[in-house]
Amino acid sequence: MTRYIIRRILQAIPLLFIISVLLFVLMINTGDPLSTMGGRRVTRPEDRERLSRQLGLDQPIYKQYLFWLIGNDWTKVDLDGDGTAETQGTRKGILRGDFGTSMVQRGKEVTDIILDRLPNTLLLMIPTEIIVIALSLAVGVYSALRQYSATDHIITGLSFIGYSMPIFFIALVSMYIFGVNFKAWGLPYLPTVGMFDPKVGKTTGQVIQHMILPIFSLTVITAAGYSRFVRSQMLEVISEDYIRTARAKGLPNRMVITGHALKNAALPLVTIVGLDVPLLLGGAVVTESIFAWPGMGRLFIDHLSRSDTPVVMGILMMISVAVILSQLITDIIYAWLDPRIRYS
Amino acid sequence: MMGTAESDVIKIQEEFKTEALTPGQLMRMRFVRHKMAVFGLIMLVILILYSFGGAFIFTEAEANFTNTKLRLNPPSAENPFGTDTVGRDILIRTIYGGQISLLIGLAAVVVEVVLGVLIGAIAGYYGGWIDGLLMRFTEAMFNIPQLFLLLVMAKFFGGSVPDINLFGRQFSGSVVVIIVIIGLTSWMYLARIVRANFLSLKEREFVLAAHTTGTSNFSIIFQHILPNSIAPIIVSGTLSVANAILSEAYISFLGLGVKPPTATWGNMLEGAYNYVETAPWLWIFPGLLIVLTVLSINFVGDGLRDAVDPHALVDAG
Amino acid sequence: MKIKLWLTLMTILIVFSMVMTSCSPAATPEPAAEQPSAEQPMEEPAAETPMEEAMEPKVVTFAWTQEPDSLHPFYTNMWFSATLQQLYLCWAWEYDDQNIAYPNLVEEIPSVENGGISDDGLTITLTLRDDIVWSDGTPLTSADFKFTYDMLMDDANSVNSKYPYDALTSVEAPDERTVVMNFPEPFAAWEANFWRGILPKHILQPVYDAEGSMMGADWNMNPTVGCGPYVLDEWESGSYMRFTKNENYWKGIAKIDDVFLQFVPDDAAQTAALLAGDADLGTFIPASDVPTFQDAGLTVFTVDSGYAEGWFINFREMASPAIRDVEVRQAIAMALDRQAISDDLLLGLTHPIETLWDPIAGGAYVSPDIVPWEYNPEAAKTKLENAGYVDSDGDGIREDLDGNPLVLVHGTTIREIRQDIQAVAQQQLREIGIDLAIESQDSDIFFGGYADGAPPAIGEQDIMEWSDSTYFPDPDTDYWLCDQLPSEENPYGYNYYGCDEALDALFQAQLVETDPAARQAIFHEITKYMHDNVLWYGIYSDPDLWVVNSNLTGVKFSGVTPFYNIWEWDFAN
Amino acid sequence: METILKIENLEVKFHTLGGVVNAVNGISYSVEAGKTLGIVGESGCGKSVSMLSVMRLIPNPPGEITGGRILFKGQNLLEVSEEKMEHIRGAEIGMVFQDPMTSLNPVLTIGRQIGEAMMVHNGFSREQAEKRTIELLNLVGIANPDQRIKEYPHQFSGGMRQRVGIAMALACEPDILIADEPTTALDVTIQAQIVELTKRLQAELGMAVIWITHDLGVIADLADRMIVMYAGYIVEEADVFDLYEKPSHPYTLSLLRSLPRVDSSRGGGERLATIPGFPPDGVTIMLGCPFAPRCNFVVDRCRLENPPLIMVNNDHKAACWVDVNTGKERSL
Repeated sequence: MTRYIIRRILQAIPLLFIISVLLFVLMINTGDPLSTMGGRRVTRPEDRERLSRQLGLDQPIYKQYLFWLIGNDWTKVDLDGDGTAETQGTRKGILRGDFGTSMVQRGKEVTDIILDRLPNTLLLMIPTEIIVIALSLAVGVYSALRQYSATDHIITGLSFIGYSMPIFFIALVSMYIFGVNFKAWGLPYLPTVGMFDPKVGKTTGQVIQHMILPIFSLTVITAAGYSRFVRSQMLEVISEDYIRTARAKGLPNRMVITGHALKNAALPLVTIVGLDVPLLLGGAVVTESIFAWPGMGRLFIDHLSRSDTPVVMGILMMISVAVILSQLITDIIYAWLDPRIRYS
Repeated sequence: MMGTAESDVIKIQEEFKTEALTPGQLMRMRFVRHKMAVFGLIMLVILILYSFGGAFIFTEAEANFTNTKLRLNPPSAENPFGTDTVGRDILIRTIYGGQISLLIGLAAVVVEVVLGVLIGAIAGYYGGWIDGLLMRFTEAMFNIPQLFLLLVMAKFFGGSVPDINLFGRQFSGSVVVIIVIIGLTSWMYLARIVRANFLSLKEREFVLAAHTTGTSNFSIIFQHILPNSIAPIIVSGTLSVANAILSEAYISFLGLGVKPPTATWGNMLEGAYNYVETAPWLWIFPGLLIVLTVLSINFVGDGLRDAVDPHALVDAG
Repeated sequence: MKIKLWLTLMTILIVFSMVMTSCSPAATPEPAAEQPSAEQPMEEPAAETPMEEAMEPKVVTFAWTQEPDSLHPFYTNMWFSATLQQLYLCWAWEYDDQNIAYPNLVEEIPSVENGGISDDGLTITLTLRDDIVWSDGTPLTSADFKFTYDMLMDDANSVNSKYPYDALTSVEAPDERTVVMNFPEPFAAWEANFWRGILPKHILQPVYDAEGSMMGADWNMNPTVGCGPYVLDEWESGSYMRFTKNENYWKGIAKIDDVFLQFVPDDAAQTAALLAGDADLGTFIPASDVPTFQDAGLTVFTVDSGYAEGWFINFREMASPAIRDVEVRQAIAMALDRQAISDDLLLGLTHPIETLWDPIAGGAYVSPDIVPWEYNPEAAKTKLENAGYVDSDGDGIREDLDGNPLVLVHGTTIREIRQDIQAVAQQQLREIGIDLAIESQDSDIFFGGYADGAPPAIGEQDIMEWSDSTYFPDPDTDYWLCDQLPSEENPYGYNYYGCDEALDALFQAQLVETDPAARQAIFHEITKYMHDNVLWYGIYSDPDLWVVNSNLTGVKFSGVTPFYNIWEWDFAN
Repeated sequence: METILKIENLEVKFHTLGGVVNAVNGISYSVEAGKTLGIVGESGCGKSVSMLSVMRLIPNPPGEITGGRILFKGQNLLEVSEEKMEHIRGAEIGMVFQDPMTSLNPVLTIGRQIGEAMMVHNGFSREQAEKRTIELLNLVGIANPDQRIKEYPHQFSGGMRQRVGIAMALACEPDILIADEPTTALDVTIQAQIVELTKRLQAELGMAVIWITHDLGVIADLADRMIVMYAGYIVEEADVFDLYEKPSHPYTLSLLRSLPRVDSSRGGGERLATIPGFPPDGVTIMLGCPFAPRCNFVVDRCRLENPPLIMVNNDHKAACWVDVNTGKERSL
């Protein structure tokens, strides 16, 4: 097992290298962080020339990548534009844990910027994932066991609709109903944006209230797909020979389902969840944007719109590492749950 | 006797070979038995009629006709879906927007299928280091969540793209950009399917036979193996159309999608969240059309999958 | 059983993230009720007893649609950040609601009359007040001015802009209260652009000494020492920013205790917050919401901040020959119903303008001889006929003598109002036979450099629209200077429009003209020339819109330093 | 001899896309306590379906028992409650399935899978069940049972798994053991071991065995009585010796001819006989004998009338209009 893990980690290195090159090239060419620097006027030519040089944006792309990767403290850079590089570089590079500093929030460490937002995203995403797993297991199993019943048809239909719906649509609809209309009808209504009401402060009650709509929207979309999956897994499992064997042993139906079918049906869900967890880390960009949740997804959009390469790269690399790690963890958990699988 | 072993059924049904039906007939029968698939197909035809047939009733000039005096009018007899921020009729815009959305869905899948089949076929057929390299690349692409990649790519290609003229109409060049980037970010799954198919098919007798008769690699790939893995490609392609339409909606919603003057269902929603309360008709109609389309395509795709997959024989809702 | 273990792990993670998010010290006391306070915010104070009311801090809440990137005045270009500087920072002189400068840190604004400006215009001397202190009690002296200059000029700091300090030869601080600025040649735009934000030397010098740069200073994001009526108390990324009153403010301690900035994601959220009374102030509101605010009893301020939405005409050689034809430009100027745009799209909150200088100093720099372009499609058509553009193939689009269709490219950034105007313009120009091809890009792409291939820089578009200003409140701009044309050699140049020698000479002349009247005369020439030749075509004046809770008293806004008198604001009982 | 299971006129139908399939068409037979009944037939002849009907494990939909009675110790299994049926399954009738690779749950230990039936039916505690499981594994010839109960099915070979399957079926000492082609998926040598094991266990435990197979070779030295099925009908029923000596239905004859014979006098070059054509699809309504299209002995009557089971000898029944020994049409 240890060897397997080591091998997987070694395999991840070229993978991360390809990803980083790909994304870096894309990012460097996606617009100029110095164009207006978030202001209303175009940056003055003198300033743009100077900042390009000082922030290293005038360097050829391979050099920018190199500096990003291994830093530039082994070489000298030209700050004053006199053509000679005389100042020692200070960047350490991502390989030594230096994600660089933001272009937008000049001088602020990318790691700090991301860590500011990461807990918020986790706060939204972890409960969502738990609710989604519980709900989709319950719904999926229920509807598989009552295949072709009216309930099954309704659940299947609803899950298809949820599965086909762009999240912003369900978000807008839920905001419109539970935020706007409930308020208009004088019913207790839910807050639609932000993480808490600043008038009240960041209390647990406030945060939970503000979590309801985003979690609801995310759950509808995600659970729809998951429950379809669980249902089909369950249908497959209950048609397996070993389920018939269990019935032939005279086990009551409940025991057949919980003791024999459920574990087999739920196992593949581990893989699906493992694939989705990193996505959640990105915080369902759209959801956070709509509900103004101060998480990673919104951070990504905000900084992408200003071509802040270090922050965007930082977020994307973090997610890529998370993807690889969670695949590895998924494999390990799977092997732990399923006796048939052994890695070496 | 609820929920008993279905494999028995399959076994039994396989035992009673129904000679009377050809595989094609069987497939059609399974598809038709899949009520939701039929519903999806009908819905899809209606939506296509709506988008393309509507063009015979209203001209594109009407879709783009602004009247600032009619700004943000709620739905009425005059404008059944209301008007937008510059007084354009939303009904007519959903008609023309639908054409582009559907076009994007289909064209992006063409890009995706071409890329996915090519990469999957080459990797699966040649194997060795080519396979290793291509699959590493596929895996790398897989590891970046699609929406993130889409957004970065949308910005990458977001510079000035000249308008294109097609069928005597002008489209914003960004339509092509969106098609390409959706294709570029979604081929990985298909490539894996095709590769797996090729890996198993290339050892089969008919391929070995083709080898011995000196058939070229090209023709083995495209004339011998590919036709045998067409079913999963079609199913996955169909479902991809739905995903492509959703992707377009997502990036448009975030403001990086198709640029005006070309309307799509997605970019009609851009900025609509500013009108959640004040002008819900701005986002409800295009949003509903997206949901309906994606839903119908998913139904059809599901039906197709069941139809080509004999294990789904009894799963005819 | 194993699932259970997994769930436990998840639970731990949740608790962990809960703790992480809420461990920052609670800003406000625990609420008595868990109901959203939005339900009855206005009644809350009424329900309190007078005793408690005296204890309750006065808080004004701003709904802020964009989160500042930095609070360091030289590391941000964001309007939403710069606007806040009057809260926590101080300028040498600030501007009142008439956009007139008044002394803030200085005894008086330097002039030739009071001896502050040398006769040759090459030396400007500031005399600082003797009572000015930082919020931590440290006196604010000429050393801080000198430090600010030094930091700006030091390349290791990579500040956003060295303008206008790069026009200086040196800054001297002969004594604690005197700052001397030396120029190589007269610089007419000095007043509007110097000393916008002074840096606290005693805070930043140690950082600079230690790190060789002030870029990574904590103060940049967390300026808890300032010289404005408030100081930053807390900034939670993505959520809010709270300023609390500066007990050492020399002009008088602010009446309102806290300024709370709530970051809202979009206009809709801002509108909702304002209408619900959750926020007391908002800005950059969509024009269409203004009537709603007024109906709800909120006060709307319209403040000229020098910005004007207009069409920048590209008359460089790579532009379409048609747009380089003055007759075509004039025809376009008459083809757009700008009044309808102002009235319908902007609900009459603004008005069409003729030049970029209309919103400056009450239009004092605009030539009185200008005759505004009237909406007259028929006259526009005639002009096009005369210029040789006729629709010869009957497709509704005119062709030139060689049969090339009259197609112009119009580009802008992806702001809703601009895309709306594009749609309207496309239709109205089609009516006179011009085919307007419209495109839009993200602003970081649109305003990219020549080397990035950004459409305006490389001259791909014939007409470019956005909102811009001069070096407001100064009328100076270097947009049309010939040496600013972008090229391989000058990739960062931002004259995307063209070089007109006569215009260039006028712009050069005004900047070194020290006599205000003579300078004004030059601008009359510039404006008349640009207007009549349609080198810049105004769409509408783009004032700042502020929506304020009517309970607030003493509220005034400046177009330059919006919150210049915020220390005088208070809540009416 | 006590009749423990009696099936009367059992009819089972399946509703499929191709139409209604008549899987079992009114068959009747009985099983005596402690004896072994062999059921032989091609795939799809209804032999498995009839056994699943006994266990009431026919999936519904699409399967449906449309008629007949299944009398187990005198009570009709088609009428007892589901709870009662649950007890009969496992406790009184045990079943071993064809494919030992798929019929064991891959994620549960062998010990649990064998033991749980005892815990349910006999009220055993976990410890009792484990003790008994070890005994059972010993009984079916698995070495180190106290170790192996902690292992998972994938750690066992095919033959060992089938032994586990048998142990599982015998856990509650049922009166009948139904073995549904238990050796089909196994190697020939393993097949013989399983057959031997079954014989030994039957001798030790005294239960009745119903052994379903398509291979007449396997069953020859196991069964007491034989039933041959074709297209949902019983076409011949006889004692095992009678059947092998004097097969009285053309189909049985063909099956026997298709067996490889070691003692063949015709030498090694002999080609095994195959039966031309396919069995009927079960959907098409056939007027005459379902075997008629493939039969060498066919006469005109065969195409018009389906023959009933006719007593051809002492306790030997066959459903044929023709006496295959003489080739003459029977006069009935």
